[in-house]
Amino acid sequence: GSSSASSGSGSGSSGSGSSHVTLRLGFLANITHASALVGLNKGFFTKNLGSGVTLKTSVFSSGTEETTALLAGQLDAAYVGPNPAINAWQKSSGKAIKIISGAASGGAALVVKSGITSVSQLKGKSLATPSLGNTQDVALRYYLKSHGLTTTQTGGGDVSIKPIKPNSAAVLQFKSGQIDGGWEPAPYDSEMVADGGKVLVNEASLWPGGKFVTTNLVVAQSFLKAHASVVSGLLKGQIAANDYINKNTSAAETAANAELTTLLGKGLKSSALAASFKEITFTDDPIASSLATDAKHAVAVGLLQPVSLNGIYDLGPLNTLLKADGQAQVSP
Amino acid sequence: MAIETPQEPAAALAGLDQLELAPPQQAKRHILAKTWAAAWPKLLALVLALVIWQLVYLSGFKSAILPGPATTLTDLWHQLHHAQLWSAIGTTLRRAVIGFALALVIGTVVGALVSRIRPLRAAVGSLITALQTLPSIVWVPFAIILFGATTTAILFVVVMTAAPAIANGLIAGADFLPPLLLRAGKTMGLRRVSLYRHVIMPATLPAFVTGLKQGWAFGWHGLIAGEVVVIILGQPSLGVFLSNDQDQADMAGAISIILVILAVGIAVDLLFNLVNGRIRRRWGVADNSAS
Amino acid sequence: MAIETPQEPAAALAGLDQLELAPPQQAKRHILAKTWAAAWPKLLALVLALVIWQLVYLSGFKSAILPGPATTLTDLWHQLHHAQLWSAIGTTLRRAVIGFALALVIGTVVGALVSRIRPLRAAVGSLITALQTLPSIVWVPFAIILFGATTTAILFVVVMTAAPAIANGLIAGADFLPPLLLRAGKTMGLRRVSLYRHVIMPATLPAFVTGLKQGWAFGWHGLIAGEVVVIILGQPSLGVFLSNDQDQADMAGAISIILVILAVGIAVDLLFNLVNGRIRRRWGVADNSAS
Amino acid sequence: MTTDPGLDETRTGAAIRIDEVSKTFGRGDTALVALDRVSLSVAPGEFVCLIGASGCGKSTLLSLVAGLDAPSSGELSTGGRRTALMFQESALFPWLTAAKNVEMPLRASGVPRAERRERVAELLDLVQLSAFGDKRPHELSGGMRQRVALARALAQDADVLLMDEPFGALDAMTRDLLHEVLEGIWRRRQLSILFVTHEVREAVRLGDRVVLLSSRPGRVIGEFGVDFERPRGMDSAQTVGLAIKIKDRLREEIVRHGH
Amino acid sequence: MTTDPGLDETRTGAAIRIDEVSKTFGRGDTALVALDRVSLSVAPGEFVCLIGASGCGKSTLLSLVAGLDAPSSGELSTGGRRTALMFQESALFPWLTAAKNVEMPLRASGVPRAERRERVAELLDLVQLSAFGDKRPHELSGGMRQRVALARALAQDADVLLMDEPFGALDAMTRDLLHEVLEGIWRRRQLSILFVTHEVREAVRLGDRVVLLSSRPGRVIGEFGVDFERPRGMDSAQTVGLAIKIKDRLREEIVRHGH
Ligand SMILES: Nc1ncnc2c1ncn2[C@@H]1O[C@H](COP(=O)(O)OP(=O)(O)OP(=O)(O)O)[C@@H](O)[C@H]1O
Ligand SMILES: Nc1ncnc2c1ncn2[C@@H]1O[C@H](COP(=O)(O)OP(=O)(O)OP(=O)(O)O)[C@@H](O)[C@H]1O
Ligand SMILES: [Mg+2]
Ligand SMILES: [Mg+2]
Repeated sequence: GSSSASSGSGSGSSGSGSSHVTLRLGFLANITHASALVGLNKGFFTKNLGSGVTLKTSVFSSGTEETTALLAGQLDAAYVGPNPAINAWQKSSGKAIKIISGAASGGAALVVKSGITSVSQLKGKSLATPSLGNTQDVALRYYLKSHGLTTTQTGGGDVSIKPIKPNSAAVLQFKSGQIDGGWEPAPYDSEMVADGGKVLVNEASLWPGGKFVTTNLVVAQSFLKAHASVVSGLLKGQIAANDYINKNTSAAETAANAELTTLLGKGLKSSALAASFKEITFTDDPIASSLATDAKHAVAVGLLQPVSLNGIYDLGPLNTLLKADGQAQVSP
Repeated sequence: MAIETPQEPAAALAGLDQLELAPPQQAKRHILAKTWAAAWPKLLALVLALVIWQLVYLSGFKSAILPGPATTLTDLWHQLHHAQLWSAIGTTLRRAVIGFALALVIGTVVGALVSRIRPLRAAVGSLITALQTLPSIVWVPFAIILFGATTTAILFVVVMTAAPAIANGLIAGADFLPPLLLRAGKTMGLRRVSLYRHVIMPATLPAFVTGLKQGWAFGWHGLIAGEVVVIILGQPSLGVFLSNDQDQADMAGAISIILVILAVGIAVDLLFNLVNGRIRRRWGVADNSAS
Repeated sequence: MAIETPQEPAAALAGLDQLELAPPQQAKRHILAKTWAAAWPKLLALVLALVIWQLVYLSGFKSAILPGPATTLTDLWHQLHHAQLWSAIGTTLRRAVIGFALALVIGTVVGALVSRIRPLRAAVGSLITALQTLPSIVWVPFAIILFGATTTAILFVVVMTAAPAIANGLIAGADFLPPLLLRAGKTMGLRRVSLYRHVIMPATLPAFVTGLKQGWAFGWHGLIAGEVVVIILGQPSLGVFLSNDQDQADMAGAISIILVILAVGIAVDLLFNLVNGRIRRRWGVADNSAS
Repeated sequence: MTTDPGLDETRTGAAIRIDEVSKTFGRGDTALVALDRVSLSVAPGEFVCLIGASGCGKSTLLSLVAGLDAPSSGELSTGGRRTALMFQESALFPWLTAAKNVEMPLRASGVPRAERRERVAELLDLVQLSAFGDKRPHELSGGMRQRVALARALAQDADVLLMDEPFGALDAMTRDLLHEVLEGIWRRRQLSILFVTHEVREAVRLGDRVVLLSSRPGRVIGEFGVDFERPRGMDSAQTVGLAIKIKDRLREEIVRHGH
Repeated sequence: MTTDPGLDETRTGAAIRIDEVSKTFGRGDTALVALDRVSLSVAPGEFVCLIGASGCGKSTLLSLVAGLDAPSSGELSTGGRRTALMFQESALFPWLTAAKNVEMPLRASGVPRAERRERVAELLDLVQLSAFGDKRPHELSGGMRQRVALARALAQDADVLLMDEPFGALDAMTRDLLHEVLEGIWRRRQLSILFVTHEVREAVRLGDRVVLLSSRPGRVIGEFGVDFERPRGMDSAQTVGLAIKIKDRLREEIVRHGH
């Protein structure tokens, strides 16, 4: 842990004219947010933000709480999944946040009991997802729908979907035979495999190029307006972190786990750690198309009101930096 | 053995204790007034709460995330017109009642034993409070391991959270039993079970009812925690609704469910109050709350 | 105004009330015996629990998921040798104590007002119980909205879960206040605040302490729920440990943390028992629990 | 606080005025008339004893006078005088020691700590319980509790003292002693006392006047002035003589009432 | 249950035997010797009255005899007889009506319901409270509560009756009546009674023997046989005469003890 300033409750979003800015960054304590973990552990953020900025991190256990904090003005920037990002966008009618970068892609699979070998065998089975309307939940429902299997939000239909929290409870229920499988993110999918499950669908296989967004970096619009340079510093840190992860994977694993250990008191088991890093790709590309598709799917399965995502991205700062860095630019 | 009364002095004294009954008064006249007296503060509180809420909303405080009363109540109104919500309320209430009934039996037996058997008290007395501090999610994995994803698992969580509170209520009551009453019971030849039934139990009734109330509240913690994890097909429940709404950051929906839970809680408390009021009238402590 | 005593009869009567003191007895002799009396049932219970656990484990019941005592205690032993765990216990306990202290103040004030002001009681009395039934996770979003991901947010959750229980304890006590004592206080010229301070408060102390115990337990529910959601950097806490272990399906670890929470709960209950025992001795109800 | 032992000029008329007071408990079928148009007044500085059968409404009357309960009809007044009530049960606070119980009314009227301590010691001495100041009520005998309650009532420095069978649980000797104590205080403080007792000789021993109440519903059915000199003895011929007269009168009333 | 009113052959000797009994409350500095080597025995069918100053240990002695407390030293026995105790405070169960309070000992000894109802009605009638059977203790006056407690104690059908100031809160008339009632039952049931009172004339009125206890610590300091004929009057010359003798003796003791 290299960056925490617990002083004051920080209202950096207003800037309030002082030269000193506090940036309140939220993320989740899991490997899909490894960009944040490594960035903090290796000091990429503090270095790039400079001495004029105090970085204050808030760690949550679920994206919903992050959305809540963002909308309540308690966070300036946050690593969030696609769903919380869409939620925050929709709830504030496009006024609260902007996605300024991607962070991670991939890392989810449908794992089922070993006897099940085809989609059609799922009929009458019960499957877990992390929570109603989250990315995996939508993916599963849409996948079943496109294979002609019906589901309902209350667990009815051809396939019974049970949103089970926490994810570990789903693993436990799978292990003790209460459910037949689940569409779970890393490392829980690998844990279910370790408990005798088998990957029926790797989510990556459903997406063009095997890429779909798992983690975004969003900022509060007010903060972006007031402190563009700080946001740019944050992005620099994140690019550096992802770079580091991709170039020194095993060192990054160690760093991420070290950061998790400070946060949670105990890191991941090495098997889970390795599996997660293997499944997840860390990229600054927000894979905008997958977000739109994701939203469309959610609307299709009735878990989202139709929403226009026009303007949810502000990738200008990222592209400026990528260009300067000699990397490929990304498109919304 | 019949007891004979000396006749003369009794007759002379009869007038001494002659009961004079007042003419039956306008007995039921007050029923409307009473209902009104109980209702208006609640209504006033409700209106006040709504007004404050609306003012907060209008002030724009956290309005990106905090819905106003209009939005929320509309949401609630719509949900109330769906069979879904009613079915969820039904399911959750049924589980609450069954779980509570089980906890009642277990908590009462445990509380009775622990409060009366000294070594048992020393052994597990403190454990009961410690069990109460365990967050309800702790029980969920055990419930799943023991009972799978079944209603029984949910009930298990309810019992594990509610029973210690009920037992503790009983123990607390027994601790402050007036010793004179206990001695009176003993000189009458009441022993063990009959002493418990005829003296200790009724004497601790007030504390016991308080314990029941706490047990009910604790049970709900367990119930919702259980319902979120153990989802049973075709049985929508308030726990699932709440967690779904929270997951989707649907604050209006979540607050609607919270209001439903509060309404149930208030209804149950009114029920407890009926019992409590009855006990208080019996004990002659009904007029205490007046200043 | 001094009161003069008639001298002669008093002198004649002095012997009547002469206090005879017994020779100082072997006063402290019993301290070891007492400790032993308190300790052996606990030890026995512990040993019994371990033996049963081991037997269950040996029977192979769900042994894929349920660890045996050896595994678990080794895990616990290792954790106890890490500064991490101690720091987590420290953090969580500090939050518990601060949150509880806040809840104590708020709960007492609310309880005092609600128990004494009749319309207020009618208005929000039932709401207090209803608030208790709200699962602790309900408060988490509100905590985050109001306070962000801060310790204050966690404390908010603790207060919201603990305070209603404390208020309810006070209300329950006031409900069963012996009316004679209230009247005695009133004839003495005690009014409102002084009546509360000198009569109602001490008379309801037993119920109040019970309420505190329940509040403490409820507070832990809120505390763990809050700690799980709002993780504060550099402050490992029992809630985070517990949820992390559960997330990683590390049952041995989770049970270790549960044992730690139980140990804290037992320690705190023993503290409550000290207070309770003192009150009981004062009130002269100390010997009730003997059969 | 009137420390002047003389009559306060602003207070005219009776110290206690009870005017056609009725009290009914309950409603409807189970209603019970405890007092029926009772009228009685106690002059300032007067010592009035109240006698009546068990359950005739004496305690009820005292609690009406003390303002702890409202009459169903009629009027009561103590002309704004400070009123102390000693209950039939000792009504001590179980969580306080004997000394602290006696101290409570002093705290209520804001007497400073040092003076309080002194007064408490005096009062406990007065009721012969100096050695028991630090005992709690459950460690005292019935009679001791009653004496603590007496000390507590005296601690109130009231002008009007209402006493409900204050010496019922005391042995003859202690009772005799406390009669003298009470008489002394009554004289010095110019108290107005309404004193309930079942012991007719005690009423004659202490009272300026003895008032008889009929049994349920309570009504005033007779009054006896006691005009012989104080201090009187409980067993003196005069006392016993009047007591027998009063008893006869009571018996007569009861028999008539019963038919 | 011995329904035969005659003496049970298997029970020989005293109905109550108190042998060198001491009782100390507390320990160390605050220890208090309540009873000091008290010896006393009550023969089967005997009516013994106990008199002593306030706080001298009478209630303590009764609760030792009833087995509610253990003596610090010495021995007590009632030879396995059924013992009923009427407490100094009425000790009624506040959650039960008067009738149900009286019924409780009958339930405890398994009397069938129909008989219970009948017995309760009789007992309430005996204490003149037939009309108050369905009232709860807080709705009764002090004297009424005491009478309910008396009825409850009589409901126990015990062989040994321990009574702690049972008539302290009653007016003279009711008390006279209940004296007769108690005397009648005592005779018919051949009860052994240990009766605590502060009223010396009451002790003489009822007792076969009057035992005097010294003040703290309680010791037996005197005994008076009462051999004149029953029924005796409270105000009869014989009664008053012996009472004065006993009082003098008491006063003497106290003065000596006090120096
Ligand atoms: N709270 C109450 N509710 C109903 N009835 C009551 C209440 N208090 C008193 N009574 C009734 O009023 C009557 C008078 O009671 P009160 O206590 O005044 O009698 P008392 O004259 O003091 O008798 P005692 O000499 O036995 O103390 C009794 O019949 C009693 O039952
Ligand atoms: N539980 C107790 N703890 C300590 N001291 C006690 C306890 N019970 C009684 N005592 C003391 O024992 C002594 C005798 O008390 P007891 O009640 O037997 O007196 P008593 O003769 O019944 O007096 P009274 O006539 O006033 O009722 C008293 O000094 C009292 O303070
Ligand atoms: Mg009375
Ligand atoms: Mg006594």
